[in-house]
Amino acid sequence: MQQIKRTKPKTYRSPDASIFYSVGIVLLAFVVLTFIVSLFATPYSPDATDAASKLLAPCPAHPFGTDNFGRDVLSRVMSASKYTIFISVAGVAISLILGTVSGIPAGYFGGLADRGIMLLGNSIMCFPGILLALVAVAVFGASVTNVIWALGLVFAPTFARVCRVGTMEIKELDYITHARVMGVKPLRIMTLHIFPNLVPQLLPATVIGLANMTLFESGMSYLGLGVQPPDASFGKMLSDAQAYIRVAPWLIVFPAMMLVFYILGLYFISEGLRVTLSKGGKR
Amino acid sequence: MKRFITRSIVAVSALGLLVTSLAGCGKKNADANNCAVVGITQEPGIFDPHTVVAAGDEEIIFNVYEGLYKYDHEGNLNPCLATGVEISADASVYTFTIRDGVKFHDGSDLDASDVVYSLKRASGLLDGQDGTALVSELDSIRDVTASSDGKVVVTLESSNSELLSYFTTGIIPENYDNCQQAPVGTGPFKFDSYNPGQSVILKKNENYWQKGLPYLDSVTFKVCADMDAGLTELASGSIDIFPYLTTDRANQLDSSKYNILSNGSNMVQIFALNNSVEPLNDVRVRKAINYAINRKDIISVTMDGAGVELTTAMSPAMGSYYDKSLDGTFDQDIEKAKALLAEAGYENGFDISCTVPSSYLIHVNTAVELASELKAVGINMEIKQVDWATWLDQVYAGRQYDTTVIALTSTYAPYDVLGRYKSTDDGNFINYSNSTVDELLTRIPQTADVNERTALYHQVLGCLTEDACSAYIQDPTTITAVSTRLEGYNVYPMYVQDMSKVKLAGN
Amino acid sequence: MQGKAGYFVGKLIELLVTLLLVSLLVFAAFSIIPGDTARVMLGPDASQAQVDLLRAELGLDRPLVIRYFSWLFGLFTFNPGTSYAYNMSVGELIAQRLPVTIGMSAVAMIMVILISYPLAVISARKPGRAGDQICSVIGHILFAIPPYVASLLLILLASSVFSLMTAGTYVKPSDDFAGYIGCLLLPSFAIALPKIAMSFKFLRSSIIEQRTADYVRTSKSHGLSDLKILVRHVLPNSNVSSITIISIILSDILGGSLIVEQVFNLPGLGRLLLSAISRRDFPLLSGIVFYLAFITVILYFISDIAASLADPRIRLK
Amino acid sequence: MTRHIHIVKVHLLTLAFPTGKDPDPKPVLDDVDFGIRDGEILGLIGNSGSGKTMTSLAIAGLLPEAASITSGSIKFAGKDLLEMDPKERRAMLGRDIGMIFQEPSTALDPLMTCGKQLEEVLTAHKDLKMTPEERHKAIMDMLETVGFDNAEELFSRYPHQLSGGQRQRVLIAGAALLKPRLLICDEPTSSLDTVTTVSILALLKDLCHKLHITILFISHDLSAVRGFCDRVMVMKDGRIIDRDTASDILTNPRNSYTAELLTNARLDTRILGFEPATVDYSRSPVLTAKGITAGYKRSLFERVKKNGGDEAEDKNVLHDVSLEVFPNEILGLIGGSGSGKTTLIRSLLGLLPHEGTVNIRSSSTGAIFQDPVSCLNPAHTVKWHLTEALRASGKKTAGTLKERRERTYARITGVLEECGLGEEYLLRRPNELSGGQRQRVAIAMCLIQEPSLIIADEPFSSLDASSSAELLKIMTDINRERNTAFLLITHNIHIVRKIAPRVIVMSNGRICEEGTTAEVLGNPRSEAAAALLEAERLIHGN
Repeated sequence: MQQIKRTKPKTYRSPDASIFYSVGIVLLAFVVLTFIVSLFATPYSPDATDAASKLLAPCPAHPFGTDNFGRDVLSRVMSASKYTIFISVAGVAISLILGTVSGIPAGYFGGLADRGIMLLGNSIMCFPGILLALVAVAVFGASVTNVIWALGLVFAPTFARVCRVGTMEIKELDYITHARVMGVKPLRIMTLHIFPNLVPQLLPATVIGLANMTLFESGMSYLGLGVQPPDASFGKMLSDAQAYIRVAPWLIVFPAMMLVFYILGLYFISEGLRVTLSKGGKR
Repeated sequence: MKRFITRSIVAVSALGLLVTSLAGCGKKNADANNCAVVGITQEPGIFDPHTVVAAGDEEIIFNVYEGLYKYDHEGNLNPCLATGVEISADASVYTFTIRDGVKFHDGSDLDASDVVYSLKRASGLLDGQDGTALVSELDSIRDVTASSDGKVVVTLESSNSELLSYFTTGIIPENYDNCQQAPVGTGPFKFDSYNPGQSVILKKNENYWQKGLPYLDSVTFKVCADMDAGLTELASGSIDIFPYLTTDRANQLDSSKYNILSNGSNMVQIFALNNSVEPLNDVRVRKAINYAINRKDIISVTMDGAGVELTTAMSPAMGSYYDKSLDGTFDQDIEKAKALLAEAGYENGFDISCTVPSSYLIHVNTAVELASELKAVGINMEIKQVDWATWLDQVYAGRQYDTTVIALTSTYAPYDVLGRYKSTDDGNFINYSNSTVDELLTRIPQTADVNERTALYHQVLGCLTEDACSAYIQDPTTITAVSTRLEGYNVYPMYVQDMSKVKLAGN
Repeated sequence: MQGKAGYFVGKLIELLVTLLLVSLLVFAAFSIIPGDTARVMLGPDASQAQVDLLRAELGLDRPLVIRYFSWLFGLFTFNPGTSYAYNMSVGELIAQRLPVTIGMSAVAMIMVILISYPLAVISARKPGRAGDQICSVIGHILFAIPPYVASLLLILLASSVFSLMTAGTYVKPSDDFAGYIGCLLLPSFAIALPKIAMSFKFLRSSIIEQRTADYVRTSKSHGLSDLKILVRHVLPNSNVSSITIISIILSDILGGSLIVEQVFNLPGLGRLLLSAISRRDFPLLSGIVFYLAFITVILYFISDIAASLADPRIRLK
Repeated sequence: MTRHIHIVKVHLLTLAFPTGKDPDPKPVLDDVDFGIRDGEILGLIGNSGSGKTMTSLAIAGLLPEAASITSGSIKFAGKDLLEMDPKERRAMLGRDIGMIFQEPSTALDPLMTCGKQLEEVLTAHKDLKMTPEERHKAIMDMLETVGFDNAEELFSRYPHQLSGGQRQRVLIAGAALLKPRLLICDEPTSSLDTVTTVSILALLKDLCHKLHITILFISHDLSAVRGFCDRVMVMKDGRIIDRDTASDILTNPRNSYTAELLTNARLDTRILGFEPATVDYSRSPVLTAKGITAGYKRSLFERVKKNGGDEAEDKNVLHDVSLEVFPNEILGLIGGSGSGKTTLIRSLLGLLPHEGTVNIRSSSTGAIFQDPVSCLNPAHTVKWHLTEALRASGKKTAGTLKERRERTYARITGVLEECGLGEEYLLRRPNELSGGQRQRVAIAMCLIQEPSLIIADEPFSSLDASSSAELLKIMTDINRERNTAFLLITHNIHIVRKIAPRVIVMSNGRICEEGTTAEVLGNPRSEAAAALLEAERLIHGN
């Protein structure tokens, strides 16, 4: 006698982590594959100039066109992926190390040490990155290394914050109390007991850090402080290309595409991680 | 929800505002009547005609101050505040006749005492000065006096036949010492205001001694961060004149709105080789580098072909002082370069670095092209970008570098161009040392005869080429975009903007 | 009340120490990097004698430490010094540039809020629907575009598609306020774009999270409408958690404006900063850095205060 | 209006969560069919996942969006709720149907004062057309009804300034404000301590009688419905499998599942066989604490912030507490929440700065904590935990690396087995273990350090009855076989009565009573002890 009633038919559930992963991995794989291939071979030498064939639009010989030096953009994009990936990974590694080494003790011990470390972090965050890059150039000489150091230092406070807040939460949990009762030394507590539990929070931060570093590096390139010519990173290629935006848009399109792929890939993976980890936490 | 709706409304209206105001933006400077806006890339800072050294300052104050003599856009040195000069036979006494009827911007009349004061000030002879010349080239002046018939007599320490071109130094009112804050000169435009980092505004000098000039009521020199920023401003119509463009950028402009003028700049772009570091201290290596590079390609890449190839330290724009016989000495010859390197013991090449100022894109690009070309002969050149201050400190003053790329600017005085190759000169940052050249350069100012001097200059150039003291690349063409709404603009082969003859098109 | 005052004083001391540390860092950086102020001012063609003359005139021959302390002393007497390069008071120079930087940041911030907030609310109401997904993906792409590339594309778009000219036209607020805001809109938009994405992402997930909170269920059981729950409970709560992110975005925007004004050729603090660095103008540079640090620290300070005002728990925790 | 015997009639209700992948999943509610009589208190009992919460949400109309009712009907006072317009249904909420939930700590908006939130109930129903004064009056009346003496003060308080019991009262006030005919209570007491639970239940019963509110009472604990509900239904897997009057179900369960639930609820029947070791009180104590005075030391910053806040903060402070634990002894420590038990433990363990002396004879003291979720490090395996504990004990053994490794392995598996876990658990991570198993690993971690004293802070409070029983058995076994002393903090008087020879009662940061268990629990002298016993009696009926 009763009609079957459906309250709001709805088939959607919050997106699966696997969707994020697959999109992210496809995008990232594209960039990483380019990078791996570039280690062995590029169609042309990425630095070889050829005044005769400058600013060629994409054609069979140069699928991505050539730049104002007559260099093959495809080859340059490939070799740029190397620098972009290397710089972002190494930079994140440095800031991750600096951040955890300062953030965890700050959160664990609190008090004056915490104040001091956070003060230093805030000061660095207020300090213009460009000036820092200049200092790095002066101290380490003009090379990729100085870019990495500068980036590592600029981003370290972000990681320190994540670590500090996470540590402050975790140290109140019973298992840390238990470890203290058992007589485990603070250093061991911080490294073996707390750090592994920060990983879920650090992972997305790391992925976002990779993306942010890439952007920051390109900003530095724009001011001539990033990768030194004739080497290229995506950011540098973009800043070099801006003068030709009207006559040779391919100079901007392809590096921008790769940059967007790289960052988008990273973001999707971080999103997937977030979903996975938040589910894991609830279980 | 009410809040949300309000916010949406604000958002939409903001968007509307965006569109309408953008439309308004473009019109701002275009209808400015009888005014012109010139884009400059160097921040001005010094307006004192005697302490000014940076080229960027000079391009503005050229319109404010005038000297006894003045260059025109063809490089001719013409009488200006002087009507003529008599030079003694040994070239140690210069006697100038001062022009009548010239008024300073503050209304006072120009007379000999003003000239004496100005020249003394420039050469450091005023009471209270320690004798160091503000204009270092005028250091050799021993005394300046006004003769009874209103002429000005300049006596030199020693004979110097090359000094006339430095009497372009600006003349200021007697005992006036506030040129930095409130410049007062006799030029076609009066100084109006300076907004650091933004603009310098000049106003018409109604009492200019050349009747009918200038045409414009005011000129604004607007600071642009770099060439590309200037280009964007040109494209958006907010500046009328923008010099120092490259051809490929100039080509992006709408030709109905802008005329593109090009002219030799009388600059010498040099691939400077530090003569005192290994392996560049070997003349064979330097020659090899000269043979290895392709100047035409460099010009093509950096200036889109708009440049004159150079093989020696002087631009052909210098006329007779330039030695045509040296043309083609270093045409690209890879085999010869390799042979020379092998002879010097570097058959497998070597590693050097090139320190370039990051603010000059043309030099950075030149270095990139050079690095690519040098690779062909086995020389591995690493490029290091440094900022301008570091470059000046480390490379120019400190001379701590292997190679660098820079452009040497000069006035039309040939001595200006070549003086730096004296081994003791402050500007000899390439550490070049050749006793013959030193001797020649000492002799030149003492030689009164022009032809003789020219021959000596040719000898110097010959030595420089023979020693391959560095690799000279090009005299980059100055490409200037001028709005079609203006006419009468002349490109100078110097770092100046002469606005006196510019007027609105059709007037 | 005494407690509040103590809190402020504590924060203020923290602020001062941070600023001091920043100026010390700038000073240290300056003693490391090569370059001579006088030489930069005079250019390569000046003789060494001229350079030395200028150095003495500017007081550059004194040791750096003494120069630092005299600068610091000047600061305490509210005199940030005179710029070497511009021969003008640093305070005046900064004041001239402030309208651009502050205006651009403010307009960008308003854009971030005006655009991301409604989008986040709409997206979060039906998470996972097509509209939400599209917003999220576009957000991610926007995030991936560096601001200066966005600026270039915007300039290109504005000039070629809409044939509007924007770059380089700066109108002083005192001359024409509407024009001033107008010329800041496009550059502000370029800075705002990635931040819109960031704030959208954050607000959206925060709203979604708050919507599942227990008190929402309580309010539903009290018979409140969805809209009322959204406006009275969900949004205020997600605002509280957004205060920190907003302050981070604001300081990011401030930093971003320094680069974007370069592309748009606007006379803001960023160009002054770069010029101070490249001219080795210590009083000017430390003045600007000090000022920017001050703003940043103040922003965090304000966000702390705002958070404590908005969230009763913070006051008493 | 006609009176209906059944105020709510749920007829053959079937509910599922269809997804894109699985459009026809196993129903969460399967032909649920029951009625709620006007004026009664109906208990709905079941384990988590049995569908009892979904049933209540379906009646209230607050189902998650993904849920879909595939068949059946729900009638409220004769009207079919499922046929109704959503707006109409929403209008019923708060007015005809009130609801309170399990977790009072999060059920109130932290940014809004209690009074404002209560006022929203009145403003949400626009047709009431009450003036602000009328609204205020109504709220004050209701706050007094739910037992607040200081209603005016409470009106302007924020939720975080209230205790759990107070918050639950505010929520009840909100739900009962418009005197709804039906009040759905979804586990309203499960996160409250026994004393508070008793008072909340009394309040609900009072509301039922005074305001004539029908109550649907949902709980996972059968014993909680004793003396409270009129009728009880038992749910399992989305079906109602048993229904009867409360007294019948509790005394004479007909269904085997109900019987099982009932046994689980009564922990005491299982622990009868557990024998603690005999204690020799003449031996010197393993732990001596004298004159412990402690408070949470706050940073300057916090103290500054606290000024002008509420003074209740200073409650968690110990005043001059002295105690001794003898070898082999299981010493019970009982007290209501906020009595200072946890602060005492933390002081004894040296985790808090305190005055007075703590003298622990043996070098190692083990500790087990309340929360089975956070007691183990989620990043590591069971094996790692035990190895780490062994390492931390500092007992080094000689031999080659291999020998030591084997010895370690033997010891780890040994203690693990002692705690009732096999070798297969070694490589599991905490999220693969149940709460009881995790607490057992925590005990194993203590054991491997061979302590003479283990301090256990409310280890049972979050465990179900059978897990608690197993844990207790392990503890008594350890106590007997290893002669390990226990200091057992709990609010469960049953357990103390069965296994602890001696007991200490705490209240307001002081020890208010101390003596043998029989003495203290048989004839309490202090008020605190008496209150604890009374609450226990009311709930569990001993």
